[in-house]
Amino acid sequence: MTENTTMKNRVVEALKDFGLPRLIITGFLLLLLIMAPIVGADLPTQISNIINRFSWNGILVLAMVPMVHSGCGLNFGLPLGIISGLLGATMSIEFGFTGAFSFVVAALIATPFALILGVLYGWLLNRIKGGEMMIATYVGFSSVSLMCMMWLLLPYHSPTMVWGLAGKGMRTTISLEGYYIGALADILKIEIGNISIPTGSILFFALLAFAIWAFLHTKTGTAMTAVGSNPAYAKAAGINVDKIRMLSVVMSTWLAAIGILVYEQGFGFIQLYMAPFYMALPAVSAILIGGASVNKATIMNVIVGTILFQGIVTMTPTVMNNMIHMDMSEVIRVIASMGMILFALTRKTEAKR
Amino acid sequence: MNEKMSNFQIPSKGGKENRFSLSQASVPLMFILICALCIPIAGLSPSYLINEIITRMGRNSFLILSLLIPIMAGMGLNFGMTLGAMAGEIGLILVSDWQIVGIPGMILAAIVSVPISVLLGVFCGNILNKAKGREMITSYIMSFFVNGIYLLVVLYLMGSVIPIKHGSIKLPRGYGIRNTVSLLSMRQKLDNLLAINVSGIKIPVATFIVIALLCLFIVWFRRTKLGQDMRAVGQDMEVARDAGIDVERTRIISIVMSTVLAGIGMIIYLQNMGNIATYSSHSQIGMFCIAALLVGGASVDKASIGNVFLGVILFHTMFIVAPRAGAYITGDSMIGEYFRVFMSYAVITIALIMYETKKRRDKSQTGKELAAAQQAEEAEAGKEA
Amino acid sequence: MANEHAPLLELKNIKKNFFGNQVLTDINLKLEAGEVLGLVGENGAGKSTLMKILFGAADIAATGGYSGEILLNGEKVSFQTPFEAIEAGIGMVHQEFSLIPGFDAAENIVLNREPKKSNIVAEVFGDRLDTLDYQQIDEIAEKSIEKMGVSIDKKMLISDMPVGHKQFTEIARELSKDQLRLLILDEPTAVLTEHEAEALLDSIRGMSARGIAVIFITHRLHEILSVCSKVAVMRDGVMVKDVPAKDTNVKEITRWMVGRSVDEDGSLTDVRDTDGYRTILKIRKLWVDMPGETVRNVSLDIKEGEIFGIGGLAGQGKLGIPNGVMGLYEAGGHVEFDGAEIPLNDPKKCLDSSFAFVSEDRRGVGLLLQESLEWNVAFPAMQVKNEFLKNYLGGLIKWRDEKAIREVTEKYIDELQIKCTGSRQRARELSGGNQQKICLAKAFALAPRLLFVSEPTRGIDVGAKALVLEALKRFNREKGVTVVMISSELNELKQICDRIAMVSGGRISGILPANASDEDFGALMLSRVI
Amino acid sequence: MKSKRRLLFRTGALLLVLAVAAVMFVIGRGHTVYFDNKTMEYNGQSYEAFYKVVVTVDGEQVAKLSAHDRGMADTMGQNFRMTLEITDEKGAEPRTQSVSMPLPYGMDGVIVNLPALMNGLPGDVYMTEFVPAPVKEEEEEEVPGAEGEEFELTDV
Repeated sequence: MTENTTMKNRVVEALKDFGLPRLIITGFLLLLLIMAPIVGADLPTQISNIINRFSWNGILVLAMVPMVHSGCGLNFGLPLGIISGLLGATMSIEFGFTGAFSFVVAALIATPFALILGVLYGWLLNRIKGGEMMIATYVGFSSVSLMCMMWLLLPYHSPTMVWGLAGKGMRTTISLEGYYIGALADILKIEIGNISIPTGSILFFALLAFAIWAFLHTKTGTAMTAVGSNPAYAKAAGINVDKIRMLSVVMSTWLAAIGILVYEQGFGFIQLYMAPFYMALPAVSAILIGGASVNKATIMNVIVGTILFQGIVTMTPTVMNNMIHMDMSEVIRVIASMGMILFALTRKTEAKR
Repeated sequence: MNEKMSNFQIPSKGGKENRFSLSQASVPLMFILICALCIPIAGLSPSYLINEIITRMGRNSFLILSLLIPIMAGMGLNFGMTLGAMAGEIGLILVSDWQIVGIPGMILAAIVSVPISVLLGVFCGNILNKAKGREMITSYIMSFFVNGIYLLVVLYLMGSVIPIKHGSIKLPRGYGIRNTVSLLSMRQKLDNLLAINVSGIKIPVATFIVIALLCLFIVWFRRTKLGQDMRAVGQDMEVARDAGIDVERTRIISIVMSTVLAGIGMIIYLQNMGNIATYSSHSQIGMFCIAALLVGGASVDKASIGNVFLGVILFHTMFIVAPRAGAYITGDSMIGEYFRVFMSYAVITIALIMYETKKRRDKSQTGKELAAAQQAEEAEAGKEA
Repeated sequence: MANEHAPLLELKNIKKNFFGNQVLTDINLKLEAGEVLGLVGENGAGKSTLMKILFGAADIAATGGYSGEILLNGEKVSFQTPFEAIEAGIGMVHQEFSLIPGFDAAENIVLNREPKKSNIVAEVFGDRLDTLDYQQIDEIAEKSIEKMGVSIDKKMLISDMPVGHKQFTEIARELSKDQLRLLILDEPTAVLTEHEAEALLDSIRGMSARGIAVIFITHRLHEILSVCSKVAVMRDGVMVKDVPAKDTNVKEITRWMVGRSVDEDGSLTDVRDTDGYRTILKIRKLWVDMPGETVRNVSLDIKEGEIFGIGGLAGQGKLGIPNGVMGLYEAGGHVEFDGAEIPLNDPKKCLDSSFAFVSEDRRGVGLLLQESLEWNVAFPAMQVKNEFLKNYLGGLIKWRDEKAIREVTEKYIDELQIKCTGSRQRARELSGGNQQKICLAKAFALAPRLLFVSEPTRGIDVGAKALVLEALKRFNREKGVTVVMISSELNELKQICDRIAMVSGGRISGILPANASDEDFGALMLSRVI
Repeated sequence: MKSKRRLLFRTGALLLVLAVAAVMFVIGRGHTVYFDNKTMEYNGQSYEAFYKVVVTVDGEQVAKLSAHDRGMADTMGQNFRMTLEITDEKGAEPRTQSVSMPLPYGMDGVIVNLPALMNGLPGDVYMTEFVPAPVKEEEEEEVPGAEGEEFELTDV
């Protein structure tokens, strides 16, 4: 076969891989961008919204990558990592750290939790190869609901966090005013008119993204990709499959922990109790929208996906409202993201089970 | 294919048998323990407790029974039963707008819900056929996806496209349904029908009769050709296909049946509740039903009518006493609330883990037996040499 | 029933080719009612393909059908699906069972042919809601079991059955079909105990007495001679012999099976006498638990620098040996390489002591189908030998050296003449032959001292075959690498090996120099077949 | 043949279901009946409110109305039957009388003017539709997220 024919095949295949839902979603966002000025929504604000939300959520989406690479599938167990992040955040405040520094401490405290939980979680997933995703989901759920009790029972005392009257039991949302609100975002923040760019957060994301990208180019990273692509091959090449999978799970969990901290410093609040419950789903659909599949994902998928997803989340309400005076954003978001996940799940994936 | 067989193997050897059945019984035992601990602490009057349990049995059994058929067809726990629940709700909303009340209202609602359920069921079934081996996570995501569509219909189309007359149901903005729709006109109409009162304990006879009928149907259904085919498909798709059974169709039918039953179940559930929480009634129902079924000792690939009733009793006893007990111990009623939610999720998690590990154990088991045989063989071969 | 005088089954010069290479040429065969035909031949001789054609297997139609005629009672037939064949009264019992584990024997016997009672619900929702008639099910099972003449418990669950009874359940299922006129048994005795096998032979006799014709495929020649009225021998897709059983014997049949047709002769080249060489690999009392390829108590000495062949029929355990040594399947015993003990069940250790293995399961184990050729070739070397890596921070960071990887890949691409669009192409886009070459390249890149090659020519076209074998030979001669090649095709073993061991019943039945006669090899091959 | 028979059964079943649905529509229709014990003017003639009326609907007393009162009852079905125990003047002997009337399908709420009814005026006179006064409510009910972001601990 000659070059150009294969090129054509490539293009065709690429389009097939891209998939209809993804096309629709991308098209939809473009439509929104075009409509925005027409219906009189202020485009710059929109764009700066997207950028900001990207800086909040980017790392949570990035947390999907390692586990997808090692063939553990989409990490529906994200809440587990988020919880370790929350523990770090709350403890750092409890121990009386303030300002941007409390962010560093939070990250430091969160890390050991993330590692321990990650190891347990990885050990579990290694015992149930093939059924990862469903069990991951429910591990996440049970851990969240367990923590709900913990938030009431753990001996926290910092008046900013516990209920005023009872003097014990955490509040559902805790303001980060005076703590690490904007800890990253305000670094080198750029303000032009009504566009504000949280340079710090974006740089931080870039840093971690680069770290992952680099890791995947090392010997171990290569092994991880191979394990995800074909465990039998990896085993025959002398790789300890379980160890690699474990590593990937730990990485994902830690990224989730850091991710939630970054989310909070942008959002300005810590949300406890049931808040982490469904946080996995937007992250999952985001990376899928970005072009990932159940066992393949790149940094590019993360960036594109997060932008597209957050774009839809932020644009639909305003644009829709201005167009037809109906706020259908909720519905559209759910249908789009869930549809995307469904599509990914129904794709044939080689070298599974 | 051998591997596939071993997945579904019903263990033959005595030892294995025991371990197997023990792991099956472990969850119910755990719950019996929890209940035994909590009941005295909660300090509820027995009559109140029994009353509650009876009510909840009437309320939930039908829904939970709807889960049995997909398990029979080897499609695991049907998290997509939520689809049926939504269909049921739509039926009820329309009927209460038409001002059809009482039991006729329920029947009409059921009739309305069935075509919707069938439609959703067929859709869901087809998707699941594309995601073989991932049925559960897919049906779980499916429930969210369809929930989105449900929102679209109930929140935007109802009142604007689908005529809704009454302001008591419609949102003030002129379209969309209110957060709660009152079902006062059919509240507990079924439960009160020929209800009898045994020393302060109300027994909703009519409801139980309906549930009994469904049980009979399921027993009968197992003995039909379709039932047989489903069991075959559930245990080994390839073999079933070789034998000429239309695997895909059979699987779809099982999901459709489950969805329809779930729809009717939801109507029974809501008539007891007396109002519809339009946007949340269904969101948790699937999870709670599945948890209850598993508490009854069912597993992902094996469930019986017995499991359903044992499950309802144990799970809901826990559900009733947990908050009181929690409040008593910690002085904070929320603890118990969270505790029971945690238990529901934990149970499902444990059941899923046990199912997956069992698969793998059966495999390694066969491996070990072979190895042992060879060792002996090798030993005696050694003697020969 | 077109006419009474026509034979029950008649095959007229059946031809079949898979993607250009002829697997069946001019097969002719007659079979009268009640006749028992013993069909023998090496693996890949075309037995199963012929049976597939007869039984209307889907993949035949999918690969362009066949040419020639099949006559059933004088009527020309051509089955598109097995169901049509069954309709016409042909039954087949495959090697792997197709039974529902949770059903009892009776339920399996009537699977999807259950007798039913209609009811009102069925009138509305269709036949599938008819209730089953369990009494009749039992009767049918009862009948077919006694028809078979071997008693099995019709109420026992398949999952609780010994493997032999599963086999009988399948046979009973075929017998329960009233229209059955011709029964094909594909190596039915392989899983049976001595005494079960006897029972089966009796029931075959019973069937033929009842006028059912039987085609009996097996490697146990004495069984054939004891039960068959007629023996047909296939080799390389040709029906080489078709004689009455009474005027032949085991030795003769063996010769017909393995004896190579003239044109392939002369392929025998420089066979070296390796007795002088020093032993580099000692295998002692090796057992391997590889499903379908169990190895029992094997001891071998491999000499340094030789090409050692391991042959034998499928399922006899030859594949188990390399897989066991390389630690891909659970194994026990002792392996000693160059004086050092090699721990079993640990692939890493084997690779570290510079073994390499080209698996028979190319797509499953051999390749990363979604990855580039570069990855496929370089990955093991990278992981095992730390090659193609750039070290930073004093080896703290081992960075993938894309350039080196590309170079080595391209080197092998032209060395092995791999047809591809470039080193970046995905492995799954290559043809079987070229994929096999990639597997070799992967192994070569490890620069091993001992190379296991398992079924290197399975499912690849003739041209590629020659190239692969040539490459192996060159690798051995130039680099002095010891090669252990496992193959079910005696011919190709003889083409490049110095010594060849025959595996039979999971054991080494004997080792001969490659230039020994086919009869001797054949004898060893079949000596202790299970 | 068989398929024809099958078709027959199916259509039969379908019709049956539809029939049931239709019946439900009729017998299940719910109304709220309001009875006014108020003086009514009808072409020049005025019908005085009774001193006291006790309304009983299937066995249970639903309202006790003195003059100018209004009572209500929920009913199911197309026909409404009630028993009235009317006292014309203070101290007079109450007379019991049971009346039944067909309710118009279209109306959800029906006002029955008892004096008019008792004096045998035509249906469209004593029966008028009850139109609930449109209540002004400002608060726009906010609608929860589909993924149940705020997860409330539902009871089951």
